[in-house]
Amino acid sequence: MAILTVQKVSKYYEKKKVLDDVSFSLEKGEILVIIGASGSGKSTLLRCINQLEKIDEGNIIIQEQKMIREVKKGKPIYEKKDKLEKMNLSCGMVFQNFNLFPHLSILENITKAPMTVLKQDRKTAEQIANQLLIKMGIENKSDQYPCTLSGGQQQRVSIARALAIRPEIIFMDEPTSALDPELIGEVLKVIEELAKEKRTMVIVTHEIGLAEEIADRVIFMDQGKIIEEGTPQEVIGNPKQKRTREFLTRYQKKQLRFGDGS
Amino acid sequence: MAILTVQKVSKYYEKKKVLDDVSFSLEKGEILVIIGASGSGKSTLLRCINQLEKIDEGNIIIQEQKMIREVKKGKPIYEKKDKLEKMNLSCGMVFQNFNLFPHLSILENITKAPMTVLKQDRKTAEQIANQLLIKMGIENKSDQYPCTLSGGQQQRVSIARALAIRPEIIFMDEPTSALDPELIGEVLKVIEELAKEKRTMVIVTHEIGLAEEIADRVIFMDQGKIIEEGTPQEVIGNPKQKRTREFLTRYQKKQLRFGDGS
Amino acid sequence: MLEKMNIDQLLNLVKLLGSGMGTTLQIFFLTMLFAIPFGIIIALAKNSKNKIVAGITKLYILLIRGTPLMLQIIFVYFGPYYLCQITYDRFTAIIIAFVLNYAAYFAEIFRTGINSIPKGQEEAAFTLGMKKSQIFFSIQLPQVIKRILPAMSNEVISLTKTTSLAQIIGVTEMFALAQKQASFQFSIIPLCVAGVFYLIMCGVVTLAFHQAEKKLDYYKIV
Amino acid sequence: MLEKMNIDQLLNLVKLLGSGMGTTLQIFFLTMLFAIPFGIIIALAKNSKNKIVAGITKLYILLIRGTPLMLQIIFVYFGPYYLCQITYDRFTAIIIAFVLNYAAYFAEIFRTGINSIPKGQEEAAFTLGMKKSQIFFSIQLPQVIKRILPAMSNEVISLTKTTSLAQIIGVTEMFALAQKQASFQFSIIPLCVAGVFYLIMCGVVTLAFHQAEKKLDYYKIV
Amino acid sequence: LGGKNAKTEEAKTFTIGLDDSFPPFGFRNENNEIVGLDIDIAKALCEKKGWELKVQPISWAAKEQEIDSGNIDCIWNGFGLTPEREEKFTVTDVYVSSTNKFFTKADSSCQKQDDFKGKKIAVQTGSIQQADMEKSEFGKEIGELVQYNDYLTALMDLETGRIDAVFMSEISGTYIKTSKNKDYKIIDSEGISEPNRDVVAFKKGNTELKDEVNQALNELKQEGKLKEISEKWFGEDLTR
Ligand SMILES: Nc1ncnc2c1ncn2[C@@H]1O[C@H](COP(=O)(O)OP(=O)(O)OP(=O)(O)O)[C@@H](O)[C@H]1O
Ligand SMILES: Nc1ncnc2c1ncn2[C@@H]1O[C@H](COP(=O)(O)OP(=O)(O)OP(=O)(O)O)[C@@H](O)[C@H]1O
Ligand SMILES: [Mg+2]
Ligand SMILES: [Mg+2]
Repeated sequence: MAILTVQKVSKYYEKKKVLDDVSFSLEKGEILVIIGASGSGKSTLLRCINQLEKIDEGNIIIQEQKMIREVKKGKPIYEKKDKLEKMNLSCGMVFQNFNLFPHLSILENITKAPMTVLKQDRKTAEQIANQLLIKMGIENKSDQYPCTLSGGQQQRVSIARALAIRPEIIFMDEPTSALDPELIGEVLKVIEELAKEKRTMVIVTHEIGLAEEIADRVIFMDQGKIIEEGTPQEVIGNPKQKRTREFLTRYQKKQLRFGDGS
Repeated sequence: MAILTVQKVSKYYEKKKVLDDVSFSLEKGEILVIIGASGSGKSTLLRCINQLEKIDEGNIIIQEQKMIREVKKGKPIYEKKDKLEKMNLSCGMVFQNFNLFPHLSILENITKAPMTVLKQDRKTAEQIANQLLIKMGIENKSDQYPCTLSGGQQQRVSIARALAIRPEIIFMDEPTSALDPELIGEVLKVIEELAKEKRTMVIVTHEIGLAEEIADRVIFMDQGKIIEEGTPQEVIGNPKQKRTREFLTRYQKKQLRFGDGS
Repeated sequence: MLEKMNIDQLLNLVKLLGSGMGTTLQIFFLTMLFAIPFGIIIALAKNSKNKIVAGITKLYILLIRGTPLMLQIIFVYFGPYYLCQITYDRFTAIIIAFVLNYAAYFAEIFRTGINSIPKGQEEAAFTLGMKKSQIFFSIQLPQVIKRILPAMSNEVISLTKTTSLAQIIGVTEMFALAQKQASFQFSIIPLCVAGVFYLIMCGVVTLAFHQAEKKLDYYKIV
Repeated sequence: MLEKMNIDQLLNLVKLLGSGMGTTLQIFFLTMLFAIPFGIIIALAKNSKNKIVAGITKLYILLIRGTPLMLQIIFVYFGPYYLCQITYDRFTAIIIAFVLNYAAYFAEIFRTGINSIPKGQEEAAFTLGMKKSQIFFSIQLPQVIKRILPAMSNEVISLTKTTSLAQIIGVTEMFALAQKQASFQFSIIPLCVAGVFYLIMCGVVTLAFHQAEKKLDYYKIV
Repeated sequence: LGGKNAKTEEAKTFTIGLDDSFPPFGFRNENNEIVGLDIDIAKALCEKKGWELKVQPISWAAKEQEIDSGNIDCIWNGFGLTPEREEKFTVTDVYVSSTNKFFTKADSSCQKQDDFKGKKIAVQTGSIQQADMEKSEFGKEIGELVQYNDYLTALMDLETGRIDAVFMSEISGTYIKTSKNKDYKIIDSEGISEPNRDVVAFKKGNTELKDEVNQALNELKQEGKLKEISEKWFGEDLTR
């Protein structure tokens, strides 16, 4: 049984169709990597699933719960608030810019939602938070404020924060692309750890290497459509579509020219 | 005869020594690449040469003109304003964050300094600017404003802007590290073009590939000191110092693990 | 009009004006107490997606900022009488007028503050399951406070002096006393002493805001 | 006191107050004309590395913000006479007092604006060989203007109403005429008409700032 | 009394409204007590009637609203009678009267009214003196009519020489002159204004209360109480 199903979802910004009849589904424990050029709609797709944007057509089903109740006069009617909230809670999201709360300490950043949303008491929340910080390798930073951390550390905190509400699925939107090259590695390591635990994840990334290493399935998007879908070997190693090949060539070229210095 | 000589330069921020007895020199037409970990003082070194920071010890000599006139009570006394201005004009600088002037069009960004500083008339300045924009491959953007350009395009404009005052030496401080991976290539291409013209350049970069490809000489810095200096083959291909090897390994590891997807 | 005063007279004057500071400070603090929460509500209303609510708020702010506070005080005090024969206490009227006025100014400051907080934080909080009100009170508001301190300090300093308008409907505060003494003694010295009182108040307010800024300095605005 | 006025009376009143608007507008525009450049100078002085200059400026701003404009007007008008027997025109005195006052408020706005422009642009301009004054006038100032428009609009709107303080030293502007009529006619209608005049001025100012903001919308603040 | 239901027997508060910066009628002394001619008369009157006096400072700009809404029972504040005021309020008989005069510097070259032609004359904004001056023939011949919010600023400006005279009621001017030891020259006016006839003003139609006060005033006068009070303040009897 799929834990997430995206059914023929379309989305417009004004007149522009930024998601065009997108469908896919995700099994529990599966890791899906989405790649595609800038502006192809990857972020918008994640934002729709996380209810940060409304869809105009189609449906999104999380843990057998539909997001759209019915369609009236061509307009999708969303489910009641409490159901949407429950669905939202089963999704965790990691943003490109971390979006940590600057006025809260690292520990408070992580415990805030568990305490206010899940009604955990402070002790439990902090215990869980500390465990997560250990896992992220930043247990000694818990009393500091986000501005004192490097980008890589901030992103690890934001992953911990997302994990703290125990979501069923974790979404990451280019988790490393705001980081200095030196700092990317530490975040990728954490993501690999999560992959080893077989957490259900959807990751948008420019790191083709990451896709090859951890993805169970890769989706390539272009102009709001899913162009190609399959295992990393299929989509990256042996792409069928011309557009996919072009996209990958561009990366490969750059990486060949300025490849590793060994 | 060296066009730039840095003589035993030291610099403190409060008590912290961020440049520690740095000496090197640069020949006309030479391309020097500086690498080193975050916080090792690379930017500070460039900023001192470009008079954005004051040095506390040593001297900087540009085209046989000393920046420090004399040392009084252990404090270096800078040359007179007009001499400093002339030295400043022979250095062009490209910043990590482009620092374009947002209220001026691309063309105006480039012509502003030639017109106000070199007293070029508008026609001449615009002619030169247009030639530079063609060279940068963005001749069709001249009437747009910086906010409408992609990061890569902005960085190319900022290179054109620096070239417009016809500096003897061009300094670049991590010119690609604020760019999305997709956009790095276009800026690197421009830098290679400049390298082919045998322009005198000093580039701070994290792109080891770039260093290998265009550098005549590579300097590796650590904790404010120059640790290793030599041809790319020597410093990158076969580093002598333990610290250099460690630094390079970190990059290689990342690039091996998530290497190109061919 | 600048003839010498002896020390006794000066002390007497200071004591007298000091007694008027009671009313001045009451107006000052009560206005702050009510205008701040009311201003937050107006700020949220103006940001509202409901066009009617946003429209009414806009009109309200335009009217308040476009007319002198003096007129507003007169309307608040006498309006109810002409409309429905209701009279009430002049001090209450002053507080209402001041709150209505300052809330509009505060609202614009709050709104700028709220809008300057990166949207991403709201989104992050939302995906963590937090409700709108939780997001507002525990994520946005604490940061808004830090951002608006400089602008607020300006308004609050202006409020210290604006309290003197209370005399329009006969509420005698410090400055009214000073003016009366000036006309009785036929001297501008009482006005100068009032100036010193204001300067002290302004100094205290500046200091308080400085302290608050320092206290909130533990994190940087992103 | 809210009894009907016939149309003729009302027109008369509007004409009378309209005649006072001449003075009101003169005060308004002359204050803007001088207070803006003077404010820029004060802003730069407060940012100065020279501690004495910065200190004096700080004191000046504290004094101006800490005391009521009314007192400042009296000092500017009568001070020179009591100090050295110099007298001068009352209108000039009003303009000087208003400029001294508003320049201090404008200065704080300008300073925030200048400081909010990324340092990197100044550095880039410097490495291009531009001089301090060139950087200020052609790189920073144009951007400062865009950034400070909202804050300036607040101050300028306040100025429209503050002009009424000119009557303290006998400069008769619109509001003084309204008060006189109110007192002669035993009616608050003249004050309401004055309110409408202010509202119109405020509307025009708001619109002008709106236009300016639109015009500067061609680039985004970074 | 007091408030709108002016005649309940138990509530014997009589609230007079005044601008408490109008010497010598009603103003604050250095101890912040409201004192003055009107206060003394009102006190005497309340004593006679067995009322409790409440002195309420009001803003002059809002005096009509105050009395209309019943916040005060009357305006008692050297309130000069004019045809307009007579129409808007119910007023008592005149109890004090005075004339308006020019107050100028002792060393002024002006000796008589005609010398002020082309000169700058100051009045208080919205005062009767302003209205009279603007209406009169003489007012058209002066150089400039400068309006001030209060006499303090006007007289200060007289000292600086930026105005040539202040046109104000003899009572106010003389009071300032004597109590502050100023050597103003006082010059009579003619053909500009009628004498100021000060009355107590009630809400239009409130004749009942007016009559009561009027009668008490007359009794006080007959008893010589008014004369006594007037002499205390002016050294002469200005009561009518
Ligand atoms: N708020 C918005 N209003 C209008 N258009 C938008 C908005 N957000 C995104 N778009 C447009 O929708 C399209 C898809 O954007 P999206 O951010 O989803 O792309 P993406 O694949 O995530 O790209 P990137 O790799 O740059 O993050 C783009 O053309 C973009 O310009
Ligand atoms: N304005 C400043 N005040 C105090 N310390 C500073 C300042 N600027 C830089 N430093 C410190 O000086 C040291 C060198 O900084 P610098 O920016 O030159 O390093 P870098 O090699 O350019 O690093 P990166 O790769 O991160 O750009 C660092 O330790 C930094 O913290
Ligand atoms: Mg995206
Ligand atoms: Mg650097």
